[in-house]
Amino acid sequence: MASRREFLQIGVAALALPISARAGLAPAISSRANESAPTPLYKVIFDERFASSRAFAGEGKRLGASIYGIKGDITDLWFNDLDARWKKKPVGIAGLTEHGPLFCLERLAWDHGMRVVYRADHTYRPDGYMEHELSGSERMLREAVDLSSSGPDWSSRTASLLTRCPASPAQASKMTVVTPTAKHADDPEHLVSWVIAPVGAARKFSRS
Amino acid sequence: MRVPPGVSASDFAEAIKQFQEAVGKEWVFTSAEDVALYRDAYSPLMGEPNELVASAAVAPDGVEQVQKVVKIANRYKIPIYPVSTGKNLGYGGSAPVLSGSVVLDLKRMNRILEVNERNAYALVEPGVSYFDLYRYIQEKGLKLWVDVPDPGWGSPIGNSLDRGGGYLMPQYRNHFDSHCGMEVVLANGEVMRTGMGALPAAQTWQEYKSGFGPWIDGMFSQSNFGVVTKMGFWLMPEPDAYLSGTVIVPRHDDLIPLVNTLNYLENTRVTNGMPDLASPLLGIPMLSEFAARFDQGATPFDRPQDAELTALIAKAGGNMSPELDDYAQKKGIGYWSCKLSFYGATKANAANWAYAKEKFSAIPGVKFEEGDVYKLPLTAEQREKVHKPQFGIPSLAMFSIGARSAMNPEPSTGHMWFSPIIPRTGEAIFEANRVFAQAAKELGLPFLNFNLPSTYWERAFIFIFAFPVVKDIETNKKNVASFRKLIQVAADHGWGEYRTAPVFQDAIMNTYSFNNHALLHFHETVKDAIDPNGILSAGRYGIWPKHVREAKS
Amino acid sequence: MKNARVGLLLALSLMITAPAFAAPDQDQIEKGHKVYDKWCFPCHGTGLGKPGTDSLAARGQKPAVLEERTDLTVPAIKTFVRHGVLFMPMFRKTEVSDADLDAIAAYLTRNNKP
Amino acid sequence: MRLPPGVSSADFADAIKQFQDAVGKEWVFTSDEDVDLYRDSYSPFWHEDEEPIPSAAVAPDGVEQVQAVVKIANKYKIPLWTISTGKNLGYGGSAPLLGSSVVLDLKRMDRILEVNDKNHYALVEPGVSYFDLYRYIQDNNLKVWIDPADPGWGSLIGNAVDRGGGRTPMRDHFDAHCGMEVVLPNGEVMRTGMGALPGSKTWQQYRYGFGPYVNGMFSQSNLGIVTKMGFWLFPEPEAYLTGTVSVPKRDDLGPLVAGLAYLMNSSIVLGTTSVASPLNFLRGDAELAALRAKPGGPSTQELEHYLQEKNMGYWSIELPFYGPAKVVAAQWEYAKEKFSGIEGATFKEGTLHRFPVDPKELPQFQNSVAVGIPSLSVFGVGGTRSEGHVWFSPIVPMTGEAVLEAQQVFADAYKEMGMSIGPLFFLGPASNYPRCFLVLFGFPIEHDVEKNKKNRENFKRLIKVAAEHGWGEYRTHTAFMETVMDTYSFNNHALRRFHETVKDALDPNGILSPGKCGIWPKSMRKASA
Repeated sequence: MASRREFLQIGVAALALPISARAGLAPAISSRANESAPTPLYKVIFDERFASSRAFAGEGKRLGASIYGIKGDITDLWFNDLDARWKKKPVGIAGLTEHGPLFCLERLAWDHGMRVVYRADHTYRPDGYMEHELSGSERMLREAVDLSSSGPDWSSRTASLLTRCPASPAQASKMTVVTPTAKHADDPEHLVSWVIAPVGAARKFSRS
Repeated sequence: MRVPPGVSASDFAEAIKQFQEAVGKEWVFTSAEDVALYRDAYSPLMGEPNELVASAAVAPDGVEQVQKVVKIANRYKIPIYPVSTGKNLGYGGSAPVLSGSVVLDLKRMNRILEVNERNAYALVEPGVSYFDLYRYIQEKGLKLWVDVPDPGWGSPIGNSLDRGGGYLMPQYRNHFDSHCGMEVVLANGEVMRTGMGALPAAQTWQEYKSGFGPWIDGMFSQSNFGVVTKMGFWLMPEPDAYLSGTVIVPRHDDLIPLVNTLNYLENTRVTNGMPDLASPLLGIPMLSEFAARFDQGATPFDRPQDAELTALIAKAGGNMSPELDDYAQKKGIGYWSCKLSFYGATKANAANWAYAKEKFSAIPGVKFEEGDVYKLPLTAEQREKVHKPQFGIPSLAMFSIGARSAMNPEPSTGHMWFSPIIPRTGEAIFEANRVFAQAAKELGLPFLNFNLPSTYWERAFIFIFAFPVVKDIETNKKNVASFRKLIQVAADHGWGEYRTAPVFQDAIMNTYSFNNHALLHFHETVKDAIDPNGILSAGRYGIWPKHVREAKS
Repeated sequence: MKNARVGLLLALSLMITAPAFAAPDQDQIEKGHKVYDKWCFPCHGTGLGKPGTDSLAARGQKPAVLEERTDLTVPAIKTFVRHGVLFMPMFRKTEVSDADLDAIAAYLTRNNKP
Repeated sequence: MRLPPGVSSADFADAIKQFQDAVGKEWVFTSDEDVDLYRDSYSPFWHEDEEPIPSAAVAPDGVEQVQAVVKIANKYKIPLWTISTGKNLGYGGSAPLLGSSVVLDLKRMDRILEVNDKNHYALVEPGVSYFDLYRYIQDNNLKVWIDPADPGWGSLIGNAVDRGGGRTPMRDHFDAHCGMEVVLPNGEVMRTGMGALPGSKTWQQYRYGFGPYVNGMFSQSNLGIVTKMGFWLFPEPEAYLTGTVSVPKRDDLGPLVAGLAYLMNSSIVLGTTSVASPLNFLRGDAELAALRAKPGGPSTQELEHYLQEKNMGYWSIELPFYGPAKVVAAQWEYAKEKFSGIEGATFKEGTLHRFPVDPKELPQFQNSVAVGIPSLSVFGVGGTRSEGHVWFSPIVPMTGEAVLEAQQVFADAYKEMGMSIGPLFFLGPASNYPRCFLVLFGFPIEHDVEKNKKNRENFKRLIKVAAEHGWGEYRTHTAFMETVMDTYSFNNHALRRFHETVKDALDPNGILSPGKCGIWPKSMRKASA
C-alpha cells in the first residue's frame, strides 16, 4: 500500500491577476467594508443530492447559518425568496453546488450590485486526489490553506471557511490546493463553493 | 393610346415593343377594348374622369418574363401594377392606383408547383385560383383542405398579400399568416427568395417561415415593394369530423359575457372554426347562412314580421333598449346567438362542445341548439347544403348577396367594403354600433339597424359594411364622400381599416399617423431605396414614389 | 364606360333579334364545355349558391341555367363576358382567351335551332 | 478604455459625456470591471484577442432616453449593440458582434404596461423577463399563461425578436407577438400594426394594421430598437395530459413522424414534442457498447432486438395535449388510433394535470415550461464541468426520412472532424416551430484557445455540410452569423443584398448592431467581406 503522505501543492499562490467576471469573480470594487468583518450570509445553499454538499450544510447549520437545499435547480429559491429579499436590500449568500446554480445566482445577483467574492472549484481527479482551485481575497486564500490538510471533510471545512468570508475582497488572487481525497459515490466530479456579497457597485438594476 | 404619366409617347411605344419581345406580342394589350377589361368592375368612380384606369396590360408567363418586364419598366420609368387574378372586387379589382400604369397581369402564371400531402402545404404561382388548387387536390385525391375566401375565383397569393381571410382553423383562415416562403421579383428585376428559400438547396422552404436574419415577407403584403411570383401555403389536413352548435342568449347585455367566453374558448382552441355571431331578435343572420338564405329566396334580415318589434327596433336605433329585452324575453326569442364550429376527432368535437356549453352556462337563460355533425369527407348530398367555404370548398355563392333576387330586384353594379378592426369585446360592438349609427344618420346613409362583426381574425373583430356601387354617378360620389367621413369617424375612436380599395388608400394610410406619420415615412424610405425609379404599384396603400411625392407637395 | 354600356345594350338587342346560326364542330363544343365548367359554372351552373343562375331566375329568365338555353347568340355571350353586367365583372383575355371565348360561345349555342 | 472602431478618443469622451447627460451618470458603464459584465459568458473566443468586448454600456430607462442615445450615437457614428436582458446564452449573450461597440442595455426598461385576461395579451418593455411577467400574472391572479423560453430569465422581447421558441401552444414567440414600438436608427419612434393609429383600441389584437407589415424586419436584425411589444397569451386551460407513443423498428420513424405532423397540423397536438430514442440515454450500457464495438457496428436488426429485449421502443414521442379534461382524453384516444397502424406501437399515458396546478405537483413536471411556468432548471442539469456552449441549430423537414438522413450526415461529419457525436445530439428533433424539426447540437466552450479554435472551425464546417443538404440554421451565435448568412445565398445573395439596401437607407451611419446576422453597414461591408 502506497504511503499516502499528505501532498500539498500551492500553485500560483497569491498571483494578483485580475480575474474576469466570466470566471465568476469580480476584482475588488471598494474597500469601504471592514476586511475583518465576515459577510452576513442570508442563506447557505447546498445540493441535497450530493454527500459532500450535505456535509457542508450540516456544518453550516452547526455554525448557525440558515441553510437551503436544492436539487440542481435554483428557480424556487430565487423566485420565491431571494428576488424579493434582494429587491429590498442586497444580502450575501454562500453555497456548495454544481456550476449551474452558481452561474444563475451570480448573474441574478449582478443586477443587485452583488458579485462573487470567493469561489473554489473542487474537482475529483482520477488519481484519488482532489484539486481545489481557489480565487478570492488574499485573506480568504490564506485561510483556505486549511484545506490542504483536509480529506473527506473538505466540504465541512469549506462551510466554516465561507462563514468567515470578508464582506469585500481587498484584492483578488488565485491558488490551487491538491489533497488526497476519496470521492463520495454520489458526488459529481466537480463542485464549487462560493460566496456572493454586496460590493457597493453602481450597476444595480432592480426597481424598488 | 393612353400614355403613363411622365412618359413620352415615343418612349412608351418603344417600351411596348420591348414588352412584346419579352412576353410575346399577343400578351401585351393596348387596344382600348382590351385595356378596358382591366377596369375595376366595382369602381365607385366608374364613368368619371378620375376613374383609375390602365394604359396597357402585359401578361408574362414566367418569372424570367416578369424580370424582363420590370427591367424594361425601369429603363423607361413606366409605372407597372401587378395583379394576380385581378379579382379583388370591392377592394379595387384589377385597376391600378395610379391611372395610366401598365397592369402586370400574372394570371398566366398559374402553375401549381407542389402539393405535399404528408406535410400539408402547397407552392403556387400568382395566377392559380382557389378553384384551380381545389380541383388539383380533388383530382389527386389528397386529404387536404384549402382555406378559401368567400369568392373562390381569386388567387391565394393575391388574397393573402392583400391579407384576406376565410373560415377554417385560425392559423389557416388568416391567409397571410398561413403562407410560408416567397419568391419575389424586386423593383430592380432581381429574383429573391425569402425564408428558407434563400438557401439554394432548401428542403424546408414551405416548412419554416422566417429563415435567417430579418424576416421580410410582411413587407410584400399590402405594399408595392416587389412582385411575388411564388408563394407557399400551409394547408389544413382533412379532419376526421365536423360539429357545430349554437349558443343563444336572451338579453342585450349578454353579448358581453358571450364574447368573453367565446374568446376564452377560441384562444384555448376549444372551438377552432370561425365563430358566427347573429341576432335572432334583430334578424341578423349568421354569415355562414347569408348566401344560403339568398338561394332560398329569403331575406337575410328575416326578423319576425311583427309590427311591435319593427317599431321597437326602429326606436332603439343602434342602441340598447329595455323594451327590446322585454320583448325578447316575452316571445322567447334569443337576443344574440353564436354558432361554434369544431374540426377534429368525432369524440373530441363532442367533448369540446360539451365543455363550451358548460362555460356558457354561466349566462342565465342561455340555450343551446345542436347543429350539424358530419363525418368527413362530406357526401355529395351534404356538400350541396353546407356553407362551402367552411369545408374548404371554393364557391361564388357570396355574390348572391349583390345579385338580383326576389328580395333585390334592382341590384347594384358592385360594392365597396368599409372594414374597420374593432376590439373583440361586446362593449366594442355596442360602441361601434352607436358611433356608426350616429354617423350614418348625420351622413344620411340608409344603414341597417344593427351590425355584428365578423370573426375572421382570432383576436380582433372586423366590422364590415358594404357600400353599394351603382350606375348613378351622383350616388357614387355621395357614397365615396360618406366612406371618407366614416374613415375619420372610425379613426377618432381608435378603429382602423384592415384593407381598402385604391380610392381610399391614401385617406386610410393618413389615419395611421402615430408620431407624425412615422410608419408611412419608414415605408417611403424603404420604397425609395429599393425602387428608386418608383415603378412598382405607385400609390398602393398610400405609398408613393419620391417623384410623385415631390410633385404633389 | 359609355362604350361598355352601349355595347351591352347592343348585345341585349342582338340577343333578342339576331338569328343564331351556329354550326361549330364537336371538338370546339367539348373545349367550350371545359372552359365553361371552369369559368362560368361556379356562377351559372345548377344547384344552390349559383348567383348568376339565381339572378337570371329572379329576372324571370327560363331556363335560368345558361347551358340549357337555346336562344343565346355568339355576340351576346361575348359581350357579357367582355363587359360584365351588374355585379358580374368582365373577364380578361388572360383568363378567357378569345379562342376560349369562341369555344364557350360554341358550347352555349350548340342546341340553338337554326 | 477601448474605442469603437473609427471613433477618436476625444469624440468618444464627448459621446460618453452626452450619454451620461441622457441617461444619468450612474447608467453609463466604462470601467473594465463594469464592462466585463457584458462579455459573453459562453464566448467561443476565451482568452483570444478576437473576443468582441464592448467599449462601454449605456442603460436608458425609457423610450425618450433610447432616442437620445441613438441621436448621440449618430452624431459620433458610434456603433450600438442592443440587448434586452442579455441572456441570449449560446447565441452571443450580452456581448456585441463587433468588438468595442457600446452595449445599449435595456434591462432597466422593465415595465409591464398591460396584461388583459379577457382578450389574453400583454404589452411589455424589453427589460421584462418571463419571471417578471409570470410574477405579475400570479400576483394579480390573472388566468393567462405565458410561454417561457427554457431559461426563464430572458426577455420576452429579446427572445421573440431573436425568434426563439417555447413549449406551449404559443411557443412560436415571434409569431405570438402583436404590435411593436420601435426606435429607428434616426432616433424616431414608430409604432407598427394598429399602433400606428393614434388612440388605437386594437394594438394587441390585430397584428398587421394597414399597408406593409414590417414587424418581421425587426427580428434577427439591426434595423431598429424594439422598445415595446405586445404578446398574445394562452388562457389557462382546464387540463394538460401527455401520452407517449413508442414504436419498435427503426423504419417506423416515417409513419411515426407523419402521424405527428398530421396531429400538429390539425391542432390536435398544440405543444412542443421531440423524437427520442433510448439508444441515446443508454450510451453507458455495456451490452450496447459491445454491440457498437463490433466491426462495422451493429445492424439495425441487432439494435432493434437489443431494445426489444429491454422492452423498449426504437423511437418514442411524448405528445402534449392542452384543453378541457375530457377533450385531452379524447385527443389522446384519437392519437392512439392514428398510430395503431404502426405494428407493435405501444402507448403510455401520463398524469392528467388540472389548472391551476397545486405547487406540490410541480416536481412531477419534467419541465414546468410546458405548462407556462418559467424556470432555470436547465442550468441544474449538471454533468461535466462546462464553461458553456454554443448552439448549432439547423431546421430539418418534419419527416422520418429527413431525421434519419440528418443523423447519418451529421454523424459522418462529426467522425470526419474527429469528434464523437455528443449526447446533446438528440436535443430534438423538436417541434418548437409548427411545421418542421429543430435539431440542437451543443458545442462546448472551453477555456482552451486551441480547442475553441478547432471547435469554431468544426462549427463552420457543420454549417456548410447542413447547407449542402438544404438545412439552414434558424439562429446562431454572433461568432457564426456571417457564415450562416453566407449559406442563404439564393441568386447571388439576393436576400442579403436586399437587407443591405434597406440597412443603408434606414441606418446610413451604420450605428445599429453592425454585423448582426451578417448585415453590415456600407462603411464596414468591404472590410468584413
